[in-house]
Amino acid sequence: MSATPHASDPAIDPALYLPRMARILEVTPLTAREKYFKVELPEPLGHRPGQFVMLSLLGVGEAPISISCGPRADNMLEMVIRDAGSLTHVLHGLKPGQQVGVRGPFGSGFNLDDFYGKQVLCVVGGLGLVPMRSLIQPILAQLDRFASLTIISGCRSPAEELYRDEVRAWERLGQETGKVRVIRLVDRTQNLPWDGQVGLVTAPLSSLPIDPAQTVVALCGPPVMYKFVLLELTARGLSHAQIFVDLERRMKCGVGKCGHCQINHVYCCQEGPVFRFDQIAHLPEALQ
Amino acid sequence: MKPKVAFFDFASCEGCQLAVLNCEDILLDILGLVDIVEFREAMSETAPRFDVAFIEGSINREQDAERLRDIRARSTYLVAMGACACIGNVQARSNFIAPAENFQRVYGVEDRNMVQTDPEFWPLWAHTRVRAVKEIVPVDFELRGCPLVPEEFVHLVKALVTGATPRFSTQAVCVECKMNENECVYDQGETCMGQITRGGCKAICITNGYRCDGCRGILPHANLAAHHGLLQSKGLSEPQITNRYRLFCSAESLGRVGRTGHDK
Amino acid sequence: MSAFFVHKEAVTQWIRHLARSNTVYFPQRAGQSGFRFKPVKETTEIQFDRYQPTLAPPGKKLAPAEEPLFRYRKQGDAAPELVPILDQSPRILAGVRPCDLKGIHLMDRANREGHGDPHYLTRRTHTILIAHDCLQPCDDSCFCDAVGSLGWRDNADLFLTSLEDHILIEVRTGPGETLIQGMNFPVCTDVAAVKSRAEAQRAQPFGRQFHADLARIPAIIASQWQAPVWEKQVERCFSCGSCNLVCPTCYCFDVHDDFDLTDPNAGQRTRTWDGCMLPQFAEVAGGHNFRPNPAARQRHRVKRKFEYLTERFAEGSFCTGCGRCGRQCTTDIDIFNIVNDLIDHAEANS
Amino acid sequence: MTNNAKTYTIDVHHVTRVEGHGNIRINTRDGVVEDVKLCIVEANRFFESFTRGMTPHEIPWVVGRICGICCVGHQLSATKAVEDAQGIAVSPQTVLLRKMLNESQFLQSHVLHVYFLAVPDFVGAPSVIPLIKTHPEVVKRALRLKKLANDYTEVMGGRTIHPMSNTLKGWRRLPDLERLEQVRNRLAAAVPDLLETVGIVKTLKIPGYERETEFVSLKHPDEYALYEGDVFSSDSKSSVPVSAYRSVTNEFTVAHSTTKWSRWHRDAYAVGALARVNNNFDQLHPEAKSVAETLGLKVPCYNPYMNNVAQVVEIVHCAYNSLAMMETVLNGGLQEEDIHHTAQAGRGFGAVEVPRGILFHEYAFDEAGRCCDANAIIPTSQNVNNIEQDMKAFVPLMLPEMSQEELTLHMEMLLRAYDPCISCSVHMLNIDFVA
Ligand SMILES: Cc1cc2nc3c(=O)[nH]c(=O)nc-3n(C[C@H](O)[C@H](O)[C@H](O)COP(=O)(O)OP(=O)(O)OC[C@H]3O[C@@H](n4cnc5c(N)ncnc54)[C@H](O)[C@@H]3O)c2cc1C
Ligand code: SF4
Ligand code: SF4
Ligand code: SF4
Repeated sequence: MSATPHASDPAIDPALYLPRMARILEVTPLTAREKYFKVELPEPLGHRPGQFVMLSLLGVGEAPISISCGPRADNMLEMVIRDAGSLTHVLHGLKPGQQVGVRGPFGSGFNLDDFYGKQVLCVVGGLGLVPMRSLIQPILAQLDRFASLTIISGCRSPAEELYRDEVRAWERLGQETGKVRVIRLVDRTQNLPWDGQVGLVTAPLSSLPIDPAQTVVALCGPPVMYKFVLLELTARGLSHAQIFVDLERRMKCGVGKCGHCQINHVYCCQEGPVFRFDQIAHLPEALQ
Repeated sequence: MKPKVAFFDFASCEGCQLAVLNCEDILLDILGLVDIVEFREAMSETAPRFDVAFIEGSINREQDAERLRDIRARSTYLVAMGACACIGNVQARSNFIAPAENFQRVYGVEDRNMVQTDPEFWPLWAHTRVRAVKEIVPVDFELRGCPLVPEEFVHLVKALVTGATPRFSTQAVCVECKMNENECVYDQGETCMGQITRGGCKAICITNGYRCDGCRGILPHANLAAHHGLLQSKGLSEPQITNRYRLFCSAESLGRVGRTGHDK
Repeated sequence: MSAFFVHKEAVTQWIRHLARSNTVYFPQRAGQSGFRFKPVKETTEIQFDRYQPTLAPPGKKLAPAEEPLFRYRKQGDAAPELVPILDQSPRILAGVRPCDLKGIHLMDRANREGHGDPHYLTRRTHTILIAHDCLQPCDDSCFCDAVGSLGWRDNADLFLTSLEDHILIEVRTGPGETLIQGMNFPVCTDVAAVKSRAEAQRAQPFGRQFHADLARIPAIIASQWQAPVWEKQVERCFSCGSCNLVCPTCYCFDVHDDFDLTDPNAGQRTRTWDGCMLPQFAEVAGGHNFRPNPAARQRHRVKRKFEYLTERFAEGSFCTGCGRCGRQCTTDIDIFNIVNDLIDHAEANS
Repeated sequence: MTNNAKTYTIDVHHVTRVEGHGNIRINTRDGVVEDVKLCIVEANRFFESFTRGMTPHEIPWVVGRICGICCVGHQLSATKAVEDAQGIAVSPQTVLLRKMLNESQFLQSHVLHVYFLAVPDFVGAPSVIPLIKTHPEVVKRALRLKKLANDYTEVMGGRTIHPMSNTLKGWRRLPDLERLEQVRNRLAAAVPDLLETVGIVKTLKIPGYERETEFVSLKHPDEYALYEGDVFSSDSKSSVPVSAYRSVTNEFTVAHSTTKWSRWHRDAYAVGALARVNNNFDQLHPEAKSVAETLGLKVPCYNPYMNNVAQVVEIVHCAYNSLAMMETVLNGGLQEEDIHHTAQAGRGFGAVEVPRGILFHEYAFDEAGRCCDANAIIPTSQNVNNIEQDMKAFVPLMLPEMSQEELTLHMEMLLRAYDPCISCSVHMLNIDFVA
């Protein structure tokens, strides 16, 4: 006789790994290596700041990409993609009208409740500005609900600056409202014209006019940056519970199955990529 | 535009070109993706420039190195195809033997004396040293193995067509052995190069009852000290171990394992 | 549920009988020393006594080395056609030992957590498990008793215990029940008595034992982040990943796309086994590797089995003590020894 | 303009659609052939030198790398030589499996050569690729046949190029009978394709030049010799054992030589399909004989261009013979054999027929069981002398009738007809005399 199967499992979602199709509306080069993409989904993404999607091209592959825009009611999704490998290279060759696959949104993200009424400090390095923009946009949209917003954004050289005009617009908004401060830095000017400061993102921290007790920090950048920024912040008297970090790990599925993104016992794609630092500070692999 | 593809062979058994011709069931589909403009083993045409040059064979003489440089200058991508082109293959064992000795062993004392006294012959044997393609010109991609793995060839062609980066295994042969559920060669009382050898071949030799001899070359992260110790602990003598390391991956193992210099 | 006490010969006949209308996997000799779970054919030898853990655990039949996730076909401007590939073919895994039975239980947990994995779970619902108890350790590599796998039977559909020339068949689920319908097996009237006779035959102690109680091990290992044990234990490691790939509770994977040569608009996305001992496992674009050396990777593997997943799922241990990783490691790195070394090191330094 | 006034320098660099690199150089002055040379420009690989130190088991596996096209033949010839040196006798089962493995490569190689390398010449195409458009059915049929032959090799040997299943004493992993049965069924069904092949070859216009020569091949009392036998000469009508192969090849160097030459009873001899068909015609499968008749191949045949026809005859022979061998295996099953062997000292000889002719291997091992001497003589190196003699004989005949282009093509065709395998040129001095 043939075996009868077990009862169907309610946990089965046949579409878990199937991307939804989105149409590219806009592709704009931001730097030599990064391009801005605006795509339109069949329905609103419904994401929180700091979440990511799994972006794919059928026949090429799939990769985790941060959502770069704040939560929005329309079907738009904005991303910035660095030509770093197989999929991202092919993506760079795409034009408006072509299709990409999207799964998600995935991950924890930032919770605006943690930031309301606070002096918000965003420290970003390089590509870190891309996900951070998804937090900065909603803050700017309702500035009166926050005490202030300080953005320290660093990159290696003026040629690598992302969202150049938009960041300057935030700066102007700061001059108008007095509530926003933007500090732009480069490691080196490389003889290019530069209207900001020169140095690492840690430099302005020690003299920043903030009230440690009233401050919440969001941090995103390359792996080397975290350790030094955290040291500075601790020196300023901030506790780990006031700091949110956005981490990167290798990810192949986005849904806590492929095992690549594990930081000690934590799954970066599930519990992260945004963590309140006190919850992972004890993990030896968190800031490696 | 279909990429223009050309094949060139140097010192080799030409088995890799044959492995390409052996993809009978998909050969016509591949020809739908690329234009083959030069393939001496199979056709008479030649071409001045190409998008992709596939190089088979090791480079043993200066005249070959010259020809290779010329090919490099005429191609956008250059692919080293097979163990000879990637790592020198078995013939690189002769690098460990004095050139005159090599010559004498193959052609006899008389011929050796003849070529040694006639300057016209000198460049032909005195400088013979087996080199991998990357020792002479930059290589964009490598199709490793003796012979190459047809699936990898197809993968590379597809990647070249889509613009994606082709991905080749940088893991040990053990990985594919486990995927095939093979019994470990060591459990059969034999020794194996699989742990330090680049995978991608689907562990085909072990799957068919043999051991891995390392034809795909040594992994960048290979723990050679541990492997050497393991072979010792299995009773292999130092000459036996040297012989094993130099069976296929001689050029790549130069200076990395065993002794260097000329053996007697 | 019901229980039967059946002559071994009849059980053998029954398994062959099942194999006529089902795919039945049973451990069969492979090569000189190993066993594999292979489909039963008319000529297959069915025997329960001489057993060595199979090269790959039976649970891997639910998560094969390479499996398609979906097929696609692009259709110009319209949305592409996407078809998930879910394997609904029924299968019976027979002769599954307690360690592997627990391995499947742990895989079930990991695959059901959060977003359930549709591919694993679909196969799982179409799989029936016929397990078989161990009264003697299979060899000197296993340590199932030390990690609490030995008595495991929770997820078996049928649980078999051999006693001399008879086998006790305990039916545990509905799908298990259907497999013995119509067999007219002699009902076992006193299950407890048969079991206690079997229990009396069980080896004592059963296989290797840790130097500390299982309950204390996660905390001990957690305290040993910097222990010299890690470096010492992996000096010989090849980073070959064999230990991951043969483990009944390793489930990590990599994903890649491939299009069809015959129609470049169609193709599939496929996943393949991956393992945290492999060097590139934690490498991200740009080349940064979060676990660049073998010691860090080994530590991650051991902690996954004895600390991380154990805590995450509140299971005693994510290692089932099957001993495969130590058996398959060509350089004799054995997770059992690592754990014992850590315990010893912790004791010596406390 | 009289034909006699022709002054040519024909200089074909790296002849295409052959295995390995060879140049043809022909000088004529005022209609007189001054010089004909076949130059082998393949780089040395020194197999006979670097095999020293290797174990008996490693030798056949590694020397298969002499040539990817004849890898099975090199492996089998070397296996036999090493077994001879090691005092190993093999079972009838192993002999049968090796014959199958060998014939699978005959099928593959002959199909490749006839369709992909030779046919384009006859229809005036530079390669097989244009034929995909003009003769799609021919190309597809050829691919189908080649695939079948390759699958046959893979089932027998583990993979098509450098197979690993065969070793000293027997098979590491016996062929899977289910897969063999599938190949058997496909081969049986391919007979119509084969006969189509014959039809196509019949339409080809084969140049009618002849030169009497000595044909050398293996000869066996009971069968068409491909795997075993003694070395037979059509001149002496007698055989010598394989161990006396040096008295057959008599390798020598000539002053202007581009390669080591061979000669036996006269100034040159030929090996290969035509030599075998000439020497062993009676032992061909009846179907193969009738195909020979259809295609006008009558023995003795001294037209080297007819080698392509002889290859077709052998395709048919191997197909039928393989079907019979498969039947034997499928009916009788296969037994696992003990293949353990401890290396010892000794010297041994081996020879098999490979598609291009007779292939000799010789090895010696020292007390530690490590290889200390090696020699391999490949068919093409035996043929080179004969090819040059053919060229010298034919060029004066062709010169009055042909343009330089035609002459060049005919010389290339002649070279290709021998199906030369220059990659294997273990014994060829790599000297390019072209200034
Ligand atoms: C949460 C998160 C958010 C991210 N957000 C962004 C973003 O907004 N913008 C952006 O540009 N990038 C972002 N990234 C990084 C991005 O995911 C990688 O650049 C991307 O995966 C590269 O994919 P690829 O196919 O182009 O490169 P790949 O071809 O996959 O290779 C890039 C590198 O990845 C490694 N690698 C990946 N897979 C393998 C493999 N199978 N074997 C060996 N090595 C491998 C290698 O180091 C390789 O050099 C984010 C990553 C994470 C985790
Ligand atoms: S198993 Fe080893 S020797 Fe065989 S093909 Fe793979 S890398 Fe080469
Ligand atoms: S860690 Fe080792 S002993 Fe434990 S379950 Fe995995 S393979 Fe078995
Ligand atoms: S522990 Fe052993 S099996 Fe695991 S990766 Fe290291 S060498 Fe390989």
